[in-house]
Amino acid sequence: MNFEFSEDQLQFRQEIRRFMVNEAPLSKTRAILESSEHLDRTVWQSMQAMGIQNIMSPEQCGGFGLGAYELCISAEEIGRQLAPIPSLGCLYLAQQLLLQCEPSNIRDDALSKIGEGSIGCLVVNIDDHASTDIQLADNMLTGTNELVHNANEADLFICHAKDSQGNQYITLSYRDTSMNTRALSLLDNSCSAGTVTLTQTPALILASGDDCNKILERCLNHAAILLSFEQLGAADSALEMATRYASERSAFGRIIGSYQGIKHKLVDAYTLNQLARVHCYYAAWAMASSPDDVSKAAATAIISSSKAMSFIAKENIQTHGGMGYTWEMDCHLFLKRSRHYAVALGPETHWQQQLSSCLLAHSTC
Amino acid sequence: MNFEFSEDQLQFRQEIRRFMVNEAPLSKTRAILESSEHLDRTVWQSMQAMGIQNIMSPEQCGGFGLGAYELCISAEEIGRQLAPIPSLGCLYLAQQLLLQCEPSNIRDDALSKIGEGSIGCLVVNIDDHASTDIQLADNMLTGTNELVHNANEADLFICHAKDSQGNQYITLSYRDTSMNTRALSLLDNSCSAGTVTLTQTPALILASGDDCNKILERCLNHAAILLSFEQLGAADSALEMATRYASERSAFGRIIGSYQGIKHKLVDAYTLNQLARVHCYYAAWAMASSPDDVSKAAATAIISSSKAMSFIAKENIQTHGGMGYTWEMDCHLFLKRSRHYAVALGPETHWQQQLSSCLLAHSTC
Amino acid sequence: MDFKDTPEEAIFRTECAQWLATHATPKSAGQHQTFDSLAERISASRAWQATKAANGFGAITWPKALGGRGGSPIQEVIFREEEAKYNVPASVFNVSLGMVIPSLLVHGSDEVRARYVAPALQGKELWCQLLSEPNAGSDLGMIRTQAKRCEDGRDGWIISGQKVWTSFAQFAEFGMVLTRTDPDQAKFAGMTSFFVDMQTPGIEIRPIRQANGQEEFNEVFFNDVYVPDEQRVGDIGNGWRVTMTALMNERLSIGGVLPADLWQKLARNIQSQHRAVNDQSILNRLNEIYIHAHGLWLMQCRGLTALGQGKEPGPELSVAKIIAAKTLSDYCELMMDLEGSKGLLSAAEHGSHWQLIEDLWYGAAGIRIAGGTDEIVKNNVGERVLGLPPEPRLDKGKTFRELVSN
Amino acid sequence: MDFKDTPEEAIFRTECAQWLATHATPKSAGQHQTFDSLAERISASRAWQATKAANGFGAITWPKALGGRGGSPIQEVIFREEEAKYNVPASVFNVSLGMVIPSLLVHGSDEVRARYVAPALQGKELWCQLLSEPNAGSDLGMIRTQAKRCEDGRDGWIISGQKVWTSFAQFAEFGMVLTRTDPDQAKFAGMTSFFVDMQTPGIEIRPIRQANGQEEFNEVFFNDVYVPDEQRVGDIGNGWRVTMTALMNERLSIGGVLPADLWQKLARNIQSQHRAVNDQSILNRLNEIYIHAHGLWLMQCRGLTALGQGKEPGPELSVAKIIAAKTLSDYCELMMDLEGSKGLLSAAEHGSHWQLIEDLWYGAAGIRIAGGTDEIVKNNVGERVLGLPPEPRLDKGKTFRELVSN
Repeated sequence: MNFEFSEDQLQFRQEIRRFMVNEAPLSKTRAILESSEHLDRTVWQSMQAMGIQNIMSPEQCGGFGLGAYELCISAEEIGRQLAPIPSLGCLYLAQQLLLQCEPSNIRDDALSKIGEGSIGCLVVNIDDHASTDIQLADNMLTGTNELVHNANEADLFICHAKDSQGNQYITLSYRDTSMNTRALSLLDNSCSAGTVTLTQTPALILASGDDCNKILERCLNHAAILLSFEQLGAADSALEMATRYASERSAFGRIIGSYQGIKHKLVDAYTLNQLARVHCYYAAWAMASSPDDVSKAAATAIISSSKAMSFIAKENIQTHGGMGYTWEMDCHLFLKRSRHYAVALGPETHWQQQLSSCLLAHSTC
Repeated sequence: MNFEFSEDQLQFRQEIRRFMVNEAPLSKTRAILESSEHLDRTVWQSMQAMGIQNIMSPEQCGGFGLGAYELCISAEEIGRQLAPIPSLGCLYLAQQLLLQCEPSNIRDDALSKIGEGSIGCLVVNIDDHASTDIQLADNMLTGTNELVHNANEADLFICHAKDSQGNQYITLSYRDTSMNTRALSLLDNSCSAGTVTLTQTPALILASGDDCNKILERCLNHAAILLSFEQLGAADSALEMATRYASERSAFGRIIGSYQGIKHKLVDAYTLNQLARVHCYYAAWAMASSPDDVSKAAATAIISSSKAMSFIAKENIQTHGGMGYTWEMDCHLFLKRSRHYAVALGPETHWQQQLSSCLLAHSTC
Repeated sequence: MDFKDTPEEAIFRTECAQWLATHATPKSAGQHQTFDSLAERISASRAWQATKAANGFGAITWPKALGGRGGSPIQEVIFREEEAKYNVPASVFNVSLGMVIPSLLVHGSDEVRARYVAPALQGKELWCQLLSEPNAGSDLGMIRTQAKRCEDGRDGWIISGQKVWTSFAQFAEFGMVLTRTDPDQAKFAGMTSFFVDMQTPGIEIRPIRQANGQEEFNEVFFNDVYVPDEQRVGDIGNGWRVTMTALMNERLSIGGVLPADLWQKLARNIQSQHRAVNDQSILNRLNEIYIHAHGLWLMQCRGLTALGQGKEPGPELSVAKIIAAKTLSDYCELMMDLEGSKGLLSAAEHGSHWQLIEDLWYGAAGIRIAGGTDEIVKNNVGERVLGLPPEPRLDKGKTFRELVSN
Repeated sequence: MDFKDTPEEAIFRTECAQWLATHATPKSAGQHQTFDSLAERISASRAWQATKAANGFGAITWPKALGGRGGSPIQEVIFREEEAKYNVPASVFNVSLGMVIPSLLVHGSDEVRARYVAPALQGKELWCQLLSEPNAGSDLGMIRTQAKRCEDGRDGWIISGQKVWTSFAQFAEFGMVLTRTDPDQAKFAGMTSFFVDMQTPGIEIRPIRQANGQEEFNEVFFNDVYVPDEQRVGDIGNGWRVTMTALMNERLSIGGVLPADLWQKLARNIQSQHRAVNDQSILNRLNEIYIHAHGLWLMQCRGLTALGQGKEPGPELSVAKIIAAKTLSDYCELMMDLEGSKGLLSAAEHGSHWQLIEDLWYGAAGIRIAGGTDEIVKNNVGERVLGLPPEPRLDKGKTFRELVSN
C-alpha cells in the first residue's frame, strides 16, 4: 500500500510552490483581468526556464521524461495561484495529445517547441469530440471551431479533422496567415479562449483513422485529471483565504471563525476538498499506471474537484461578508475561475454520464 | 389574492387538532408498533364519530359535501399525531377514487359505508398504474396484488382489473371468503399494507374503458396531495420536538439550541417545511378548483414535503443525540414514518418525472 | 383560496394599467432595460419618479396630505406588478422613500418634514443611508463614527469617521447618518442620528468597485464635518430607534425578488436540446428551480393575503432571501451548463439576453450578504420564529468604550 | 503510488490467509452472519477471540510478552481485511482490547496487569467502559457519578451515580468507570478512574432499547457500590488522563466502516432495471455514493500509507465518519427507492439479504451520534485542523460544583 506522493515528489511540490508563489502572485492574475490581455507571458517564460513545459516530454524532445505525477503536482500549484497561463490549452490538451501519438519527427518537433516555450492549442469539439467542423483536403485544413482554449496566443494548432470520406485525422499546423483567431470575451478573462478559422491551412498528419477517437478520449481524460489538480490547488487557496479572514474578523464581540455557522461551513469545504484530493491522487495513479481506470478516475476527479471548488469559491465570499464582494479583495477571482473550470471541459452532466457508464460496466472501463 | 385558509377553515383546523391530540397521542402509535396490529380501530371509530370520513362525501351518501380543503386540513392533523389509522388506503386512495367515479348506487353505497366507519382499500399497481394483474371475467375477479395499503383491515376492495380483451375496469367488492389478505411486515409497522389474492370474487363495476386511466391518475394525484399534508403535519411535529429539546438540553455550559450548528440546522428544517407548506396549499387549491394544475401541483407537493419530512426526521434524532436513538424517545417513530411516506405512493423519481413532464409541457398539464 | 384580485383590487389594477399605458412603453419579451452608466440610470429614475409623483403614483401607501395616494400595501404591490410590465428604469428611491423619509416622518421636526418630504417624493432629492462601517457590518451596534458637540460656540456637531456600503451616495443630495455620541453607554445606547447635505465640506465619497465591476456602493469619509444641531433627527442617544424605524419599513416591502418567468425560460431552453430533455438529472435541476421559484411566489402570495387582511405577513418570508439567492445561482449555472463548454463565455459573446444571466449570477453572491447575511437571517429566524436561545452575549453590561478597547 | 502489498506485507497476508483457511469457513457472496440473540453473538465472539489468541492472532499490535504478535498497525489492518472474507462473528472486544486494556497497561499496577490482561486477550473476560452519563454526553467533563472515600475504616471508595450508553455492559465481566472525586476542582480535574467487577453488589444494569429494536447499550446504575482502593487506576484526580489514553487508542484504529462492495451491488441492482438505467438522476445518485465510498477507501489508503511509514495518519480521516454515515443512509435509501413502493417492506418480506440494508439504514442515524456527533467532529476539525478559534468557554475558571449549581 503506497497511496501518497513519494518524498521526492513532495519535495518537488515544495519547490514548485515556492516558485509559483514568487512568479505568479494573485496580483498578476488581477493585472491580466484589468488588461486586454488574457495571459501573462512572463510567467509562462519563467515556467519554461524552470522546465515545467518539459516535465512529461521525452528526452529526445528535450524533456525530462517524467511521469504524470510531477505534472499533476505542478497543475495543483498553478491552480493555487490562479496563474494566468495557457495551462489548459497547451499543457493539459495539446501536450497530452501529442504524448498520446506515436513518436515521429512531426510529433517530436511539436513537443520540443512547447518545451521551448511555444504555446499549443487543441482544435477539437469539446462537447462532442466525435464530431468536427474542420475539413482536410490535399493536406490543407478548412473550417471553424468556435471555442478553442488558448487559441489566440497559440503558435501550434493541433486539429481534429475529417476528409470528404469522413476519415478522421489529427494534424499539426504552425501559425501562419491562413489562420485567423479571435479572442473571446469570457466570464473569467484571466483565462483565454478563441475562435479559430482555418482557410487552406497546411497540415502535417499526427494520426489518422480510428486511432483518433482513442487518442482524443485519452487526451480529454488526462486534461480532466490535470484540470482537477489545478482546481484542487485553487480550492485549497480559497479555503486558506477564508480561514485566515475568519480567524481575524470579529462580529458581536467574537472572532467570526468561532461561530459554528462559519466554522462548520469551512469544515464542509475542507471535507469536499479532501475528498477531491484523494480522487485526484487516484486519477494521477491511473494516468501513470492503470489506463483501464483512467476514464472512471478522470470523471470522478473532475466531478469531485469542481464541486469542492464551486462550494469553496462561494463560501469564501460569504465568509468575507461585504468585503468579499468588492473588486479590491481577491474572492471574485476564485468565483469567476470556479465557473470557468466547471464547464471548460464540458459541464458536469457530461462527466456524470461518463462515470455512470463506467460504474455500470464495472471494471471494464 | 387570497392564498390562506379561511377563518372557518382555520377554526376547523383548531378543532381537528384538539380532537387528534386527545384521541391519538403518539403513545397510541407506539402501542401499535409494539403490538401485532397495524392500526388502532378506536381512533378510527372516534374519527368516524367526529365525521372525518364524511368530509368530502356527498350529502346523498350521508356526507358533508365539503371541498378538498377540510380533508387536507384533517390530513395535516392526522400526520401531526402519526395516527395509526388507514388514512392512506381508505381516505386518500379508496374514497378519492370513489369521488372521481360517476355517481351510482354502487358508488354511493360504498361512500356511505366508508362514512359509517368501514375501511376501504384500492387494489392498484402503484408503481405502474396502467398495468394490473387482476383479471375480470363474468363479473368475477381473480389475481394477486402484492402491495395494497390497508388491505388487511379493509372491508371494501376497489380494484383495477382487465378482462381477457384488455379492457379496463374499476370495480367494487365487499370482503368475503373468496378473498385472501395477508398483512405485510413493514419498515414502519405503525402503518399497514397487505397482499391481496382474489379467487372468483364477485365484482360490481364502478367504471370501465379509457375513463379508468383518467380516474386512477386523478385519484393518485389527490392521494399524493393528501399524503403531502399528512407529511407536513408530521414534519412540523418532529420539528417542534427537536426545537423543544434544543431549548432545554445543555452541553458545554450552554443550551444546545444557542449553538449555530443546531440553530441553523433547525432553521433549514423550518425553511424546507415552509416551502412544502405553500406547495401543499397550492395543491389543495388545485384539487379544489383547478384540475389542470393538479398533476404539477401534486408532484411538487409530495417532492417538497418528502424532502422536508426526511430531513427533519433525521435531524430530530441528531438534535436529541444519544437519547434520540433510543426506543424510549419518539424520534424513531418519525424516522420510520418518513421512509414510509417517501415510497408509499412510489419513490421520488416517479414524481420528479411527472413534474418535469408538466414543466416541459408548460401550462398544458 | 384563489389568486384573483378582489373587485376593488381589480379596479385599482385597471387604473394603474391605464395610467402606465399612457406614460410608459410596454416591455417586449425578454427585454431588460440597460443604461450605459449608473449616472444615466439615476437620471432616468429621477425623471420617472417625478412623473409618477405628479400623477399620484409616487408613493402609493403615503397619506394624501404628504403627496401619497393613501393606498394599502396591496395596492403598492399591484402597482409594482403592473409597472414591471413596462420599460421603466429600476427605482433608486427605495432607500429614500421606503426607509429614510418614513423615519424622518416619525422622528423629524415639522420644519424638516415641510422642507424635505416633497422634493424626495418628486425625485428631485435622492437620499442615502449611512449606517455600516468597516468594523460594523452585521453588528451595527459597533459603529465608531463619532459626533462631538462643537466647542467653538456653534450650536452643532463635528462628525468624523468612515461609513461603507452606502448605496448611491455619489449621486445623493442628502444622507441620514448614524453616529456615536456617547461611548460610555452600552453599544446600542449612546448613538444619535443626523441628516447631512452630501455636499457639506469634509464629506468625501469613494465608490466601491464590486466583484461584477459595478459601482453602486460607496465608502463615505467624514473628515470633521460640521452639522448644525437642527439636523439632528430624534433625541440625543436615540439614534438606534431612528435607525430601527427605517429598517422596519424595509421589512414590510415585499416581493419582486425573482424574475417571474424564470423557470419557463429554462424549460424552453431545455426543450430545445435533445440531450437535456432526456437527462433526468438536468430535469431534476429544473424541477428544483421551479419548486423554489414558484414556492417563493406562493410565500409572497401568503404574505400579501395577510397584508390584504390588515395582518402582518408570516415569518416564513424571512427566509425568502436565502432561498432566492440559491435559486438565482442554481438557475444561472444551469443556463450556463446547458451551453456546454460555451457556458464560460461572457454576455459580450452570447448576446444581450445573456447580460441578465451574468448579472443575476454575480448578484446571487451579493444577495446572500446584503441586508443581513444568510447566517444572520438564520440566527434571527431561529431565535424569533423558533424561539431558540441566542448566542451568549459577551457584550452584556459593557460600554462601547470597553468593547472597543478589548 | 500503488495499491499493492510490499513484499513483507504480502508474506504476512499469506500467513493470515492460510491460518484463517484452516480455522474458519469462507463467506459466500452477500452472506452476513446473523445470530438469534445478542447473547449468542457474544458467545461466538468469545470463542473466536480465544481461537485467535491461542494462535497468536489475538492482538496483532500488542507486544509478544503480553500475548500479542508484536506487529505493526498495517499488519493489524491486513489481518482484518483477510478476516472479513470469512464467516466469523463481528468482534465485541474492540472496547476491551482496543481501549480499556491499553489504558490499564499504561496506568494500572503490575499486579493488575498480571491478573487481567491475559483473560481479556483470550476472550474469557469482556470489559466495558463506563463514561457517558445522562447529562454528560458530548461534554464528558460534566460527569456526576461520584466516588467518596469510605468513612467506615475500609480502604476503598463508595461509587454512586448513573452511567449510560455502555456497550455490552450486560455481558461484561469488568468495567472501567470514570468518577468525580473532587467537585471543587475544574471540570476536567477532580476525576478518578476505577475498574469494577460488574457483579459487585449495587451495580444494576438496564439494557437500552434502540430505535432499531436492538439492545447493545445499557444504563448502569451505581447504588453505593464499594470498590477497594486497589481497583483505582492511576492517581486520584487523574481520571481524565486515564480516559484520554483509552480514547486515543481508538483514534488509531482505522477502517472497516463501509462494506467494500457497496456500490457494485447498487450498480448491479440498477442495471437490472430498465427504468433506472435510463434515469440519469438515479445514476447521479449511484455516482455520488461511489464518489463517497471509494473516496473513503482512498482516504483510508492514505492513512495506512502514513502508518506504514511510521507516521500519524492525516487529519482528513477525522471527517470520514461524517461521510460514511451519509453514504450509508444514501445507499440504503436508493436501494429502497429502486424497489418502488415495495421499498416500505421490512427484511421479513424482502428476504434475509435485506436485513443488512435495514441495519445499515438505522445504523447510519446512530453513526452520526456515537463517538462524537457530527457537530462535535466539525468543531474538532475546525479548531485542530483549520486552526479556527474555539467557542467562548463559559466554564473557564469555574469548579464543577459551580457549573452544576447554575
